[in-house]
Amino acid sequence: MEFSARKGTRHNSVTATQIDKPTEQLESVAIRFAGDSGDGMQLTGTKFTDETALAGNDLSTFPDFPAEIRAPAGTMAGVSGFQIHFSSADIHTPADRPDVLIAFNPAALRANVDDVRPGGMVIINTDSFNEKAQKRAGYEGDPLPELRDRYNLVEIPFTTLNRQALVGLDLSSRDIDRCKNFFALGVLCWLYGRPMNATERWLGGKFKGEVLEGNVRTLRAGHAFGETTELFPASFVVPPAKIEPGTYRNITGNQALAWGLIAARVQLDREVFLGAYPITPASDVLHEVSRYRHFGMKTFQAEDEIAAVSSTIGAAFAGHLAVTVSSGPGFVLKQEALGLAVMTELPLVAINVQRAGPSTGSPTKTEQGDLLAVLHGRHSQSPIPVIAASTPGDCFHTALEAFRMAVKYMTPVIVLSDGYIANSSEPWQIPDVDGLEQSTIEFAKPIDVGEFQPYSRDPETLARPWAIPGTPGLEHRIGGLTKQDGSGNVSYEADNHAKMIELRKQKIDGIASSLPPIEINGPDSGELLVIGWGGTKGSITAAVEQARKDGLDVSQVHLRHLNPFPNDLGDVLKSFKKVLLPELSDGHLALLLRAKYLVDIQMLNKIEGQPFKIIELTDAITKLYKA
Amino acid sequence: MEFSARKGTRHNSVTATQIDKPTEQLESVAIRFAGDSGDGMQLTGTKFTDETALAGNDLSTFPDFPAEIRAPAGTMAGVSGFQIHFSSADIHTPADRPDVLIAFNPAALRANVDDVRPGGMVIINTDSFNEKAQKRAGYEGDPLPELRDRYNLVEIPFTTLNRQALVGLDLSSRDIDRCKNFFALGVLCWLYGRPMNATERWLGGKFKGEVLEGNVRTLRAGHAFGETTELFPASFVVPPAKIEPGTYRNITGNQALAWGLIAARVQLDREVFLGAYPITPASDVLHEVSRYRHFGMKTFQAEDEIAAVSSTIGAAFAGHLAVTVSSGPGFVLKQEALGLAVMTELPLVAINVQRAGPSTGSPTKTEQGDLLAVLHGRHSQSPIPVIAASTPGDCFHTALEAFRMAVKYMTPVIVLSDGYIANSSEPWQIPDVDGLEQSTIEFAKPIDVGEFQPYSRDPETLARPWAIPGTPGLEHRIGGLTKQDGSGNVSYEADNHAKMIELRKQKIDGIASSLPPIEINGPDSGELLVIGWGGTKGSITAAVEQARKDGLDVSQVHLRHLNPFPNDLGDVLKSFKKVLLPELSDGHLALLLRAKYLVDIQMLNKIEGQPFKIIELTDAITKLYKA
Amino acid sequence: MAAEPAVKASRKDWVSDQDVRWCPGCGDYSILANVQRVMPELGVPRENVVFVSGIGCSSRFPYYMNTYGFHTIHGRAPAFATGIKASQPELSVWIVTGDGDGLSIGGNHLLHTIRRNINTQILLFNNKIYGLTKGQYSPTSDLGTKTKSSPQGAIDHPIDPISFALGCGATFVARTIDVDAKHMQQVLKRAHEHKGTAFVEILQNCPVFNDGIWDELQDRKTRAEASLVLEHGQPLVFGGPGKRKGIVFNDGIPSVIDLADEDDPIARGVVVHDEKAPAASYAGVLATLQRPDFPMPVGVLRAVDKATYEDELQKQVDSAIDERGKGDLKELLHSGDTWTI
Amino acid sequence: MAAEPAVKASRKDWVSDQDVRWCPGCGDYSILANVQRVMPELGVPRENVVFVSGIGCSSRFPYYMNTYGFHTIHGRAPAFATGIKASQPELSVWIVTGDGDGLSIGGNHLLHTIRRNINTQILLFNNKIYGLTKGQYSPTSDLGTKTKSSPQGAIDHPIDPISFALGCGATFVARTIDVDAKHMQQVLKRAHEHKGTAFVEILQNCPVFNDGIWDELQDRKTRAEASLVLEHGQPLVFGGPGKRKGIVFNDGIPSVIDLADEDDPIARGVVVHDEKAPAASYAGVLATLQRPDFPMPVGVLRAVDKATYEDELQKQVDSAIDERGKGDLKELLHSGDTWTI
Ligand SMILES: Cc1ncc(C[n+]2csc(CCOP(=O)(O)OP(=O)(O)O)c2C)c(N)n1
Ligand SMILES: Cc1ncc(C[n+]2csc(CCOP(=O)(O)OP(=O)(O)O)c2C)c(N)n1
Ligand code: SF4
Ligand code: SF4
Ligand SMILES: [Mg+2]
Ligand SMILES: [Mg+2]
Repeated sequence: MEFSARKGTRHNSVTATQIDKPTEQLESVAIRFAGDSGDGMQLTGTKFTDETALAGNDLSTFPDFPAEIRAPAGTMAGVSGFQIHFSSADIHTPADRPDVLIAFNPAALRANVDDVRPGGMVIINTDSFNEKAQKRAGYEGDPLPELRDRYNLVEIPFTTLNRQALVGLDLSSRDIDRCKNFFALGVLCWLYGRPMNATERWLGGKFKGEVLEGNVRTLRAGHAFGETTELFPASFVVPPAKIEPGTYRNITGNQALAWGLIAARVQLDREVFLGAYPITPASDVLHEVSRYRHFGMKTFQAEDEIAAVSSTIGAAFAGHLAVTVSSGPGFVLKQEALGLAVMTELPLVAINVQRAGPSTGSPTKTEQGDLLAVLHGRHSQSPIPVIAASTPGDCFHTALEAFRMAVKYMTPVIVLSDGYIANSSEPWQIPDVDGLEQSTIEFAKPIDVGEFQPYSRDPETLARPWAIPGTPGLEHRIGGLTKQDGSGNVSYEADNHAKMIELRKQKIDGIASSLPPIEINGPDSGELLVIGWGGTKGSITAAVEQARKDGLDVSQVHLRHLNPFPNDLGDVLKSFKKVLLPELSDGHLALLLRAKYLVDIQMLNKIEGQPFKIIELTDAITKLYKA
Repeated sequence: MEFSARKGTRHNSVTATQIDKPTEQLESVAIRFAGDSGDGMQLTGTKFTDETALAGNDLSTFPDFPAEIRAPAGTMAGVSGFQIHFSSADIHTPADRPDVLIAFNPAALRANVDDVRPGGMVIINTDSFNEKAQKRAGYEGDPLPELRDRYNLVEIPFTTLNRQALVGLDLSSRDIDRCKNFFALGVLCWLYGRPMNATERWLGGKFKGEVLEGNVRTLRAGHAFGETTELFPASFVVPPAKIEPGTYRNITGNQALAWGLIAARVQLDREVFLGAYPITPASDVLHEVSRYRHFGMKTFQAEDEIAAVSSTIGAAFAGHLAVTVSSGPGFVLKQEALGLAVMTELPLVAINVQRAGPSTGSPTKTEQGDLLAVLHGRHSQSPIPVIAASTPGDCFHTALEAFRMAVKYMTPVIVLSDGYIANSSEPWQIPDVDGLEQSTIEFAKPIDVGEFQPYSRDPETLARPWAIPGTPGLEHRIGGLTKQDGSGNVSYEADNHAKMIELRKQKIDGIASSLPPIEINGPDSGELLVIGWGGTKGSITAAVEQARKDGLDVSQVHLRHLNPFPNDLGDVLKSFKKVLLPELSDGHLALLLRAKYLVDIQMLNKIEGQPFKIIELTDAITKLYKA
Repeated sequence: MAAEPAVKASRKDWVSDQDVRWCPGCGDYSILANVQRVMPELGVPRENVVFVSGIGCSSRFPYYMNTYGFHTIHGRAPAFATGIKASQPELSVWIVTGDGDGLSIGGNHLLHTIRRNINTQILLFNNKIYGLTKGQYSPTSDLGTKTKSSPQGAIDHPIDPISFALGCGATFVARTIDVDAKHMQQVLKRAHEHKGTAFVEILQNCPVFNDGIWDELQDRKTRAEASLVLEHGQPLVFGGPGKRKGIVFNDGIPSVIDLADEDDPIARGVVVHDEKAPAASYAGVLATLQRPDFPMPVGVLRAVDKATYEDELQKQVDSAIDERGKGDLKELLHSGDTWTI
Repeated sequence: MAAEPAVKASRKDWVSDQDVRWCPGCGDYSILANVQRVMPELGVPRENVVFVSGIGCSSRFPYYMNTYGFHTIHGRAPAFATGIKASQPELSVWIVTGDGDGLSIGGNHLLHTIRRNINTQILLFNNKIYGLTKGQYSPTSDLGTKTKSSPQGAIDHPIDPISFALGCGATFVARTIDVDAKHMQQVLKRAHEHKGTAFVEILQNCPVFNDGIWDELQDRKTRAEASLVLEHGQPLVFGGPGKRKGIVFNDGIPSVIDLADEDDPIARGVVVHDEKAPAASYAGVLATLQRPDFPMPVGVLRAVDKATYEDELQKQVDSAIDERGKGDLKELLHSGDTWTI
């Protein structure tokens, strides 16, 4: 093999700078890594992301897993993908179409190649392209000849090269083959001038001995291969982005949610109790939080979602910052208990990381289909505030805000995230901890004489007191039966019933007065408003900015507070001739806005388990604009 | 005692006709029976109702129980009430205010007397009016003097009179005192010229020996007392109503639901499986159905609501007419499983007999608060047809229609009832069984060769085949993961995902084309439309007819199909200048109509655990009309 | 008698101002009275006591206790209690549930609370019926029980709460009866002393919907033969003078032998009661003693030590702090790879 | 060996056309193969067989069986199966569940299905982990198990599936292991033969998230000492030649005695296995035999007869028809008081 000699002789002397080849400057690149579930694509993608972040680009990623369970090796069902988009300019999405695809086997190729921008680069692992594998993937015959015409097809025997790089190591051949993704990572790092220090540091922390040596060696070998092979005539440079000054890190939505809960624990100075039952894609929040017992984060893996939320309400009653997290099917099971939290007016946070349904659906895919369920899924009138996070980093602030709101208004608060932002990552400007508001919770004080009134209210917020067990003089009983105003005793009286319903509604509606004015991206009034919520923010922002570049008078509002709506929302909506609302659902927010404001909102609904492509949005904007 | 002698001598010779006293004719009367939970008020009311029905009046009843558990005797919390309204004209409600109140103790008086029409008759059991009992009821001092001014207060020592009537019987004094409600019933029967045959027949079927003798004797004694006492100068006649010819019976909503399920079993010729977990006010459906095993009605009292609905889906898969019944808190627990029924497109009926919430709320009170929850309470897009029953008798037809729809379209169907129609009764014209459509279910046929396609569809209804275990050649697997169109295999493909969501939506929306045109009570267009749904039909009809009598141009539509809406609904709404929508909720249907048709529907929301009073509706109609 | 007034006085402190809403003659009254009598003797201040319940007649209990109380939703009380204990492990938390609430809809939470050994007392009022919803059969109802929902008789084999709890790994299991005030108070005290989940089945009469189911055990005439009063270290003897009987085990299968009044039961092979038997096996055999073939064991069947969930949770918090120091938010946010622009 | 081809040929009939999606080396493969091998021998036509499962790796099972199959929702499979059996009692219904699906979220349905004695086979694949959701500890995980959700080790005391099932009143309880094809097939046949709920715990290795937990029982070297193979009528002996040991019970508490190879175990007091022991007590004691102090019993622990729910339900239908005649709708609607206008 001609490759082996070169690599064999050079792999110890590789550095992070290129010497022999020209570089070409690009504004942005999108790369998709694709392979079998066992090929380590998520890890490869993540490491490339870390290096890219450190190189100062703006970036956005999108991992796209197969179903939760391992599919047979080499089948379409088992393909795992990770896309990263990085740029010297501001970007908002992982890009509609990748410029580069790395396909580790025929199934990965077949599942992804049509997404690649025409003329883009397609890198394949030739070692995995044999007749049997092609058949497994569903190809009839050799797909490569045809692809050579459409794409810049780069054929690299990753498996062979990796084996050669690791000759002499005391590793099983299985362990050796497992390293091949790092060879590919090395190649990519060379191609885009990424440093590899972070990856090597990470490897050093993760592995020891021969395994460490193997991974590092193949990573460097890949880099060297890139530099020397004739397959790549040049390398590329994507200059750092002009980003607001600050300290940044990569973060996924789930990690940010977990850290937001930790921030609540610190900023509100009270221990956190997280009761949860594992479910895709929410489990990682439980995993992440359970690593931080030294912060006073208590996690409880309950026997089911009902126990998860019930324990959470119990913890809230006992005075903890209590939170529960789940995804659609699990969230729905919590609704009865959440009704009790409404009746007993206890503060807690319930997070729903939405996934594609209905029923078990497509658990690893994304959707925004649970908005109506979280708002209206409890029997009777049972209002709960809802806040939706819009980007991975925003999850941090959303979790923190939710807890502040819960405690201030003595109410459960629902946080919506989704599978897309849960697993995607973006560079996140680390907030200045000293600048975060620090507050202390005011529990009801012990009393010596007189009857304690658990349903007395703060005249401004209408919150009732948080009176926790262990406090002398405040002994009282709460429950799900209709409560007497003030005393909280059981009451069956008609007027009181109506009054309590009304009071609870007023309390939640009253939160609107504490919300900031709506931020409008673009002019305050005009031809077309694109309004959205949740994880579609990146795509919508990109599309709106594109449309404005194309000369259209388009503004954008991205709603964060879905219950109550901000007080100025009606006016904002009515300031535009047309309103477009793209949702990854059959139009949940649209229903609410149309009902409340009687505005003829146009819906752009997509329910494919996938986020919006920018082009889908720009097309819809243009069409509606010109209609 | 002056009473004893008379009764003692006459009680064996009582007949059903009055001889000595004048009679006065009335168009309609509303009577409320009220006493302690143990006083037998529900039974007394029911028996009076039966006699009234047999006397040919139109009637409507409203039982109003205390909380589910026995309260201490003599307290306000323990008061149980039963109101009956009967008339020689068409009536639609149990009346806003009773003309007559029978109060068995001070608490019953205090809880009810203010509802009585000014100048109405208030009959009390003087034996229970002592200082202690008045205190228990919360009266400070003797309430009677003041009441004598406001009402026609009739003071009768029921306990004493009953004891005297039963002297000589070999019954414990406790058993004797238990009969006193029948003394009162006898009095009332005399007062309104009701025969007592049905009651005596019923007693004969229920009791034996001394107990039977005691009840019959006191009933007749009460009747004789009425005839002879000077407390009643005259008796009243409410002539029979002009009612559509036919055979009638009394029926409550829950009984009618149960019978509707039995009718489905007979008319569709397939056994019924009812999986349920007891809950107020839905349990009586389970109780009633479980009495009819000889029809092939199988009931399963599950361990919880989740098992109830899951077993129901299992039974549907296995080819039974499967149904589950619950109330709000229990229904909510079923949502995850109902999502699976949507995904697997299996036919079943899920009944929600709504009660007042939120949370445990006021379980014996009524509300229409679950509409949004049954429609939107499942995660993701998970459409299920919803049919709402509007009167007790209508529950029969609704249950039957729901099953026909479920089987025709292969879909779960939700039926909404509420605590008010569940327990109220009305004279119900017994349907002609021979006139009910008889149909046979078409299950998928055995096949010898070829692949069975469980997700192939009927081109017209879009229903998939119902292929039940036991059929050779149709072996197939279903489940909650996203299905491939046609084959039903698991699929993670984006386009297919969207297609299946769309197909299910089209299937449900397509049901609208099979619905009859909307019936409008009144002109087709005009000034004001009052639209409603569910158990408010009686009150709204009464109010609209009242308003028309008062000269207002008001029409009425009462919606039965809440998903999908009838195709002509938008046109109907837009044919009126104003639309009023009274709901016992914070405006669930209003939200849906406003969103879909962008019509500025005016809401009249009442959430007191009580049905609308006619006057509340006429006031709102007049106000909106003149606005 | 002499001490009565003092006890009574302090009992009052535990009585709330709410009207008690059970039917006349309901066994729940006597359970309430006994709990209220025992509480002052436990030495826990009222503010540190929480009663948590589900839904049912029995679950009304918290309203009548002048302590913290949470009347939650049907079947889930143990899960609420778990959250309370995880947050404030030092509270004395009592769970009140019924045979429907605890064993029908709530079976799963009972199972997991018991196996986690959450340090709470679980009082399961067993009236073999759903009282609150007006008399459907329950998971403990006898075969053939006719109720509104089983007009032809119940066909579900009943579950035995004690066997179930033992199958879930219960560390403390006891049985007592509504009418026996002294016995109940003893058992309640023992339950309170136990560190871990103390599961107590309280046999309770529902005069309205299931009257008389426990008569044999209440009736003076039949009581001695129908019940087996357990005492640690004492042989399993019952029946009373002239009808004395004992329980022997043969390869795990229990049987009854007749004893003369003068017999030494131990010499005759009668099993000696051992609450602390290391394996659940012994208590498991005891639990299978059921009417009519055997007397019904009352008292403490099992009381063994095991770590509680909330203690272990707190230990993890403490050891994490020991090892890693108290968490610092700024440090966390800046951990791993960061870059500054 | 001679019979192999014939069996293999018919096994294929039970293999569906779906790609099997488990990780390489997963114990589920061998369970699937054994079930597919046993099915042709049971004499039930494919169309009369239904596999019902919840959610989990294990619960993928129905997709691979060429029968009717229902992959339902998490934890509820037994309730779905109940509806199926109530409707068509003659179907052969197999429930496949995992330690998470069956014992965590689904514990309540397992309890009630078992106590009702619904005539189904419940196969619980116990890998002591949540496989599908990528490796959190489960209710059967050992104390201290470190997983993503228990980075400092699990603190919940594990539940023993067999003890739990017995506590619920199970009429048939057995245990087998993924790697022992012959044993598993025997147990599966016995489960099928049993009329009532047949609860089978299948020890299963998850090489990805919990590798090696059952090694002791699989390993040739340790197997004889680590497991106790149950056979009806045979003494509880294990360990193999030279290391022969037996189990004795003392007042319900089991212990191990050493046996010389020539000893008569029964004479030495070793308990003789009796599947049909009338009280659950005997099997309950057996179930407490746990590693490392005891060998793990494999085989059928209990197999006794009791009425099944669906039979009794059908009997009520039949007897109602006998007594009252087949229901007539017109008659029903006109029953009681009616009046004609
Ligand atoms: C989710 C839900 N389902 C059903 C009910 C109705 N319900 C209330 S109490 C009860 C049974 C109570 O039985 P048990 O626990 O034995 O209590 P008891 O009344 O006998 O003391 C039922 C079915 C409910 N409140 N909530
Ligand atoms: C309502 C709901 N909650 C949570 C989940 C996520 N979930 C799927 S499988 C599973 C655990 C499976 O564990 P086990 O039954 O042991 O199966 P295994 O994968 O180990 O075979 C969980 C928590 C879900 N699908 N539905
Ligand atoms: S129904 Fe039974 S358990 Fe409930 S309060 Fe009445 S007597 Fe007690
Ligand atoms: S995760 Fe474990 S149990 Fe699941 S398929 Fe893989 S090896 Fe099997
Ligand atoms: Mg009970
Ligand atoms: Mg498992």
